[in-house]
Amino acid sequence: MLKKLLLSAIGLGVITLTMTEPANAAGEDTAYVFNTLLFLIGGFLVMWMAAGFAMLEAGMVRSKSVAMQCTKNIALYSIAGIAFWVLGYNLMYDGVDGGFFGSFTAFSVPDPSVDTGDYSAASDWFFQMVFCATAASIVSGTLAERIKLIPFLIFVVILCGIIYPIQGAWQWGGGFLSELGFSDFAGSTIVHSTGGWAALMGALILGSRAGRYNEDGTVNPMPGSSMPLATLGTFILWLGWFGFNGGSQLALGSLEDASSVSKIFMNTNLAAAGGVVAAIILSQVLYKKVDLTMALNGALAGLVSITAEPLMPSPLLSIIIGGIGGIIVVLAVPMLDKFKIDDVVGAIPVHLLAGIWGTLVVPLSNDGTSVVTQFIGVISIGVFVSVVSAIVWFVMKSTIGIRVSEEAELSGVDKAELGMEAYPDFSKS
Amino acid sequence: MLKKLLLSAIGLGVITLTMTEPANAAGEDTAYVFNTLLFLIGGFLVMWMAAGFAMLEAGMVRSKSVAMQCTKNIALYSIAGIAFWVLGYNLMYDGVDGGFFGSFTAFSVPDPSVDTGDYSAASDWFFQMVFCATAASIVSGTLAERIKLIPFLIFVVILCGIIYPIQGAWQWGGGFLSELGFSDFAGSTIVHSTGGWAALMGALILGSRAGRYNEDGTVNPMPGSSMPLATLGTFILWLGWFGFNGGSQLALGSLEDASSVSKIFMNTNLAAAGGVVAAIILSQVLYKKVDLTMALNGALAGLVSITAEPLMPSPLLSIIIGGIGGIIVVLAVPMLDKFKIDDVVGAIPVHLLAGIWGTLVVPLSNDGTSVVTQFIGVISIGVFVSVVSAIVWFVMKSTIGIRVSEEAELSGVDKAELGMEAYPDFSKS
Amino acid sequence: MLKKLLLSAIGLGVITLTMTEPANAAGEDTAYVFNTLLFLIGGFLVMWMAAGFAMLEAGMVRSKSVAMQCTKNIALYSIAGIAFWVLGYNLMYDGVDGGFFGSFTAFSVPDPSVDTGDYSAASDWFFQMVFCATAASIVSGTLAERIKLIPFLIFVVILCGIIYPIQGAWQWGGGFLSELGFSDFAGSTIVHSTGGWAALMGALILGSRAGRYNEDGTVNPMPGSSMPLATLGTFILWLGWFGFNGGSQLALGSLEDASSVSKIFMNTNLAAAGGVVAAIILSQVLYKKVDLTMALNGALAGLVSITAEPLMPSPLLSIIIGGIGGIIVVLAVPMLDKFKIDDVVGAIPVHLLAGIWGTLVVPLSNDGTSVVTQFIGVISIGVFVSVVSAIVWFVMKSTIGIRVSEEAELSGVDKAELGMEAYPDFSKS
Amino acid sequence: MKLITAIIKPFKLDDVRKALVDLGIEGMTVTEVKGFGRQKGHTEVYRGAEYEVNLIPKIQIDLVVKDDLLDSATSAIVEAGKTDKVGDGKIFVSDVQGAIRIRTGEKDAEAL
Amino acid sequence: MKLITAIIKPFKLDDVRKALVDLGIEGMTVTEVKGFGRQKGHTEVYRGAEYEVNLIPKIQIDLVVKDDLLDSATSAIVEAGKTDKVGDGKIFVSDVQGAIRIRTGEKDAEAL
Amino acid sequence: MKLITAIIKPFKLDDVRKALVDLGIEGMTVTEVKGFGRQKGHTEVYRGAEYEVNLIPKIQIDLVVKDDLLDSATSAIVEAGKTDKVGDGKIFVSDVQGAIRIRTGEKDAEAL
Ligand SMILES: Nc1ncnc2c1ncn2[C@@H]1O[C@H](COP(=O)(O)OP(=O)(O)O)[C@@H](O)[C@H]1O
Ligand SMILES: Nc1ncnc2c1ncn2[C@@H]1O[C@H](COP(=O)(O)OP(=O)(O)O)[C@@H](O)[C@H]1O
Ligand SMILES: Nc1ncnc2c1ncn2[C@@H]1O[C@H](COP(=O)(O)OP(=O)(O)O)[C@@H](O)[C@H]1O
Repeated sequence: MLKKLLLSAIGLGVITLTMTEPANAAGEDTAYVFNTLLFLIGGFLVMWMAAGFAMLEAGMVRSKSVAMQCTKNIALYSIAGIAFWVLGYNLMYDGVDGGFFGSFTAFSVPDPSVDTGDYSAASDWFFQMVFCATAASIVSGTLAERIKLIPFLIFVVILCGIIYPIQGAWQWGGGFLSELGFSDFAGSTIVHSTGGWAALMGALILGSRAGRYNEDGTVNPMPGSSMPLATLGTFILWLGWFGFNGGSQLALGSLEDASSVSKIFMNTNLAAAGGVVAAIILSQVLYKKVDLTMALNGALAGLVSITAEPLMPSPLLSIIIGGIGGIIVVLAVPMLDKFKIDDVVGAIPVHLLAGIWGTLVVPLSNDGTSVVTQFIGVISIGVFVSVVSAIVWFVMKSTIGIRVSEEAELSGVDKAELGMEAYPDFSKS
Repeated sequence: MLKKLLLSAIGLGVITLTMTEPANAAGEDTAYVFNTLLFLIGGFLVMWMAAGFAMLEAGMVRSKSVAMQCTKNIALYSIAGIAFWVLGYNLMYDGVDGGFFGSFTAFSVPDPSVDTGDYSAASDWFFQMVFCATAASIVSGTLAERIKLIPFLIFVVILCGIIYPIQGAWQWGGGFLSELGFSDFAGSTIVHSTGGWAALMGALILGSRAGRYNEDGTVNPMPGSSMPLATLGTFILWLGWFGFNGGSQLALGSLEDASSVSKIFMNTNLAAAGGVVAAIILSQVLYKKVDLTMALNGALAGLVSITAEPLMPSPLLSIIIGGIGGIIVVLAVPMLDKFKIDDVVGAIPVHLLAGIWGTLVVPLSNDGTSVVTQFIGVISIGVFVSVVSAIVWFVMKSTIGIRVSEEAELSGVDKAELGMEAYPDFSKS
Repeated sequence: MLKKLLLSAIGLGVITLTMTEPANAAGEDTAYVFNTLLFLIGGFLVMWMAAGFAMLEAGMVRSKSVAMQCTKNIALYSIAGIAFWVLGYNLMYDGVDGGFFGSFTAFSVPDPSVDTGDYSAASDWFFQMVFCATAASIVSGTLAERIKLIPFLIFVVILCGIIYPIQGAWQWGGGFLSELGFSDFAGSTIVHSTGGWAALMGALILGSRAGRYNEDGTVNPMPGSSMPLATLGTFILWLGWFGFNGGSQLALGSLEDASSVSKIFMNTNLAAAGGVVAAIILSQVLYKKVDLTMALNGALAGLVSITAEPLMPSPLLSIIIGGIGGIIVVLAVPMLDKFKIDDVVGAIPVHLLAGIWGTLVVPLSNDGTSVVTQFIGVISIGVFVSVVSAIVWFVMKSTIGIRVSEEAELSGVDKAELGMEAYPDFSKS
Repeated sequence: MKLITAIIKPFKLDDVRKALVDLGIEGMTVTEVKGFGRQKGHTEVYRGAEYEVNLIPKIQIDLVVKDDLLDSATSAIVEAGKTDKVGDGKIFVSDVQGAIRIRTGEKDAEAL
Repeated sequence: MKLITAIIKPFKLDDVRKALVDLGIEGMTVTEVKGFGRQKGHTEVYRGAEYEVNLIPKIQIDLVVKDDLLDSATSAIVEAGKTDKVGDGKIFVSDVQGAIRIRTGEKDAEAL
Repeated sequence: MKLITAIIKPFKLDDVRKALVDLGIEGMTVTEVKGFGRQKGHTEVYRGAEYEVNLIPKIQIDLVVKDDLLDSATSAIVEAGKTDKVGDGKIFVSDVQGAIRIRTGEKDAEAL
């Protein structure tokens, strides 16, 4: 079975050569345990990102939509797990062979008694599954406060069962992109941009929140209900990202792998820090005020930017890559508003734009890659995800409908769709 | 010393046979470090569940009881640690020998210099202690908003120092239940039902919150103060459960153990996902609305359900076991209200009922067990914990009193008992 | 390169002797991976403490200052990472040789391809960096609600780039204190007191919040805005502390090291529990009420107290050391108010006073140390940090100013400095 | 028309509301307020510092009624809101000159 | 001088405020309230238990105006606040005897 | 009896309350409100979008007093509530026809 290891093999050249030997040195079983442990630790850290998205989104929507946002996040993480097991995993990894998708065999993961590879199959499944869930989380933030619950969840099923695994197969499943030499270490494009494209299509087809844009082109800010929850969510995501990027080394059982994971931790942290600092400085310069939500988005943009290649850059380059991610966010957030694209939490700048940036900048530090190939990867995945997502959104829009009524939206989706309030004890509109 | 390993030995048959050899293969010291590391990682994840309970309960009580709920949770986790060290650990594990309890020697944990077993004694203590604390956390949610602080903390001392360790000795200490062939991998019965029985007895003896039930049998909902905190708490618990179930493999230092832990992660996640999805669908069907609190309870019920046997079921069976857990919750929550049992956070459906369900369903995937034995385990522990808990609650009720005055309850236990407010800046009743 | 290992070597005597052999036993590469993994796990747990401080502080300030507190915390963690990389790490560890500071070479961390030590250089950098960030977090809480953002961030740059590394070099870098035989296992003095001294100087020079103290010497309590966030923050810190203290063993790859890390986990937990229980009992005795914020501070004081020596004490001694930490907090919080030192979150009692206590009590369990040497360490670091901090605060006060206008303070720093509200949907002053 | 403003203990809201509904009153407006009165706040301790709690959470009910309902409405509030403990609150009555129902433009008595 | 008290739907606040500003009104005070009225609450289910939601979030606007602005102000509120659905709210008018601007001590008409 | 309604800056609440207590006033009711007035909101930027903040947090104090206390009470409020900056707020005075103490049923002057 080809896994993400294949990608590493292509991407990392020299280091790969020594990859199996140290495993021997440390003992094959020991390496197996270490590798498995890396997947498990990385996996639970990325799982924890689901809580991060939930808190970030709960903090960034108005209080009348908070319970819905919580509902969506716990539901989407659950659905992602089931959909990726029913269909996604095999579609992504089973017999892709340089092609466009794997097998449509339902019910993934081979019998665990055949665990004879470099790590436990179940640990790999767990690790890959949480990545898939991450892509779905991205969509939920952008479309908050106006989308109906059921159509959103249907989209999650399709995204996690079909869209994500197919494009993932192209690269991490050993499909045509990986054969072309595309490189996306931990998924700037495969996870983050994918979520971002799906969100963008949703935002375009769903439309903006009622009252969000005035006829004169000005914007009515709709401040998030809880800055501490948004901050908590960002810190959770930051923490989870050590698993996201570090775990994507896919091996821990040798001196080289352990060192690589360590460097990834360091670069990941510095890129996020660069994103925060850049966003703070730029928002101070542009608006004469530091904007906390921009700093939070900046951290995430820094993280997304370094995700395509967290290992090879020097620390300084990591700070710069992340810092530019932070700048992208500060500039792109009001830009989207210009186009009346209503992205409630800033997921499109953070995940889509910084994801593209991170993918294109890989060749700066990774000799085995080229801007052209990176571009091909970005475009092919972008087109595929956008087109399929748009079709799914359109079909649902013209059948079951994807948007709550204006009255429901004004009184809040929490009351209208869930019949509850997130903070029932506090008087508020 | 007999530990939980004994249980595994009985429960897991084939796999156990190979358990020591791989340890040799990987080097004995290496296996020792791996096993210890599993306890430490599992332990800190389960410790983190204390925060999960705190947030879940803070979110599910009305704002006038939030500070008290936080106080109880930090206090109970602290007391659990001390009580389990003073008395609990030795009572549970030291010289049970097929009997009913261990030694009453105070001050647990042998001299660490004699760490010659398969793992560090202190790491095992830490891991077992956080399980004990979990049982105590369960009680605090059910009895919220009306119980006095001090009697509650006294109950925690007795639960963690005596009740929990004694019944735990029956199985995990190598007592009579383990000799009978009872199987409870990570504690559906031993941890969750135990907490649930103690909570149920408390709820019966303490009575419902003032104004909770009308004379005509209808219920006055008392919505939780913060849905995002309840959601956060649930995600924390979900994350912690990987340590709860995964760590209960009790060994990591071999290929087989690492694979088993991985399968446990996968099954645990799928069961929780099944619980969420089932609860969402059923609440949509029954009430025409998705109820977020039911989805959250559903996740936990799924987790409790798979806890008795997270290793052997196939992924599909895990989803089903967890899903039925979710269904149990949605049906049992209003049922308890019928009986005027006021369980503020739904701990009885989640921990007691789903715990029983999970224990009884073990034989479906684990050949070495039988429904009869499982039933004996459920009943014997249930009777013991219920009777002793009821006595403790009764004695306290008729001496120091366990319930705040009605006036105190109406103005809120935060103000009445702690003299503070959880959210002093927000105007509210 | 001398690292914290040197300190352990001095401090731990016997155990050190066996330190390299087990590594051989388990295989050198294996030990390398284990040690690196300890740094990574410990590192991400300590990184998570940044979120803990953010939540604790967000919960302990009034709602009109919450967004600012979040901003400061995400910014300071980012800046700490960059400053420690630009300057701090080499200043602390590179060529200290028994002296007073390392090299002023910018841009730390050697080429990772030379990872030939006992662990990956990058993992060590990551682990040391998060300690440095912790010291900065401590300052932010004390000075909340009145300090200007930019001067605070400038102080963080200096603290993390210069002050912290220099005093750290004296001990952990192998400088004069380590040669004297000073012992501070995980940083009661080096991290916590350092942060505490810097905070104390800031508090003295900045002055108290407007309206905090009346002319008759009485205090106007300014209750924290969210008890559940403060509780969450405390639980996060408690969790992170397992990484803080456990990781400071600096090695995991042998039976002895794994056992030591386990004992550290156990002692750390018991000390925190002791702090909570002592604070609860004492606040009940003194005020006839349990004070949740004191219980939370008590947990942290217990943790700080055991940080100087979490390995050698018996469990009972750990409980006592932590418990006295809890008592110190309950007594010191009103004491500081007597002196009109306005410490918003109690960071000075928790980190400075309990840090001193923890450092001085080391000789009780660690034979290789003496009270005199411990005292020298406490004093020399205290004087250095205080003097340099005071100078920095003074210079900023008399140039750019460090305090917001009274009007800004009254309407809240969130509105005045950030132009936003933390909870815009809730009506409040 | 009269405006009745009642300040009551928060947990009495539901009882008072029901008593008014039983009288046939079809509308009222409720506000969360804090009250200062004879029910002197008590002394609390927070982080070791004593302080007086002066403002106590109360609920204010405003209802505009036709003159003939005034007495029965105030009696109903007194009846339902009473706990016989200090701090039960006050009722104030004042004149209202006009009322309009926004939806229909109906005026005065019709608007209630 | 008259006190106009308008109880409106929360999402209409901005429209009503703008309509009043267009009239030249320079001050008003806004309170978050909950309303009970003909717009009967609906039945909700929470954790399997049905219950009536009686109190619905509303916004109360208080503004004191000179007598000559009374009619235009109430009309403006009716105009801007109307959705033609039940629950649009009420306007109450009552007499105010005096006003003072705290900053300057100006009285009555000057104070507005 | 008169109803004095004062709208003040939030941080002045304690000073105003103390000033009134010094006068011998034994009761008042406090509400958190938002005010629109001459103190024009300022422009803020949130996520790159400029907007006007129109509604500014204020505190409303309602107190019913016997007629003879009216002047001293309003003076006390002006005195204690003044910062001389725009937005200090307003005092409105109106007639109250009756008062009842819920606990005892006492009426009018006795009820205060
Ligand atoms: N003169 C007053 N004007 C306005 N509100 C008042 C006045 N006196 C009392 N109140 C309100 O009534 C509440 C109850 O009054 P209090 O004097 O405490 O008790 P009681 O009504 O039982 O004598 C107060 O908390 C306050 O909100
Ligand atoms: N008699 C009344 N006194 C005070 N407030 C009232 C009264 N009647 C209605 N209200 C307020 O007006 C709001 C709208 O009234 P309602 O009867 O629901 O609808 P409508 O005004 O469309 O007839 C209510 O929610 C309540 O806040
Ligand atoms: N006509 C009015 N009716 C009701 N409230 C008013 C009126 N004018 C002002 N207010 C209240 O008084 C507050 C202060 O008024 P403003 O005009 O800003 O300042 P100043 O009172 O210093 O002139 C406003 O925020 C508003 O709450």
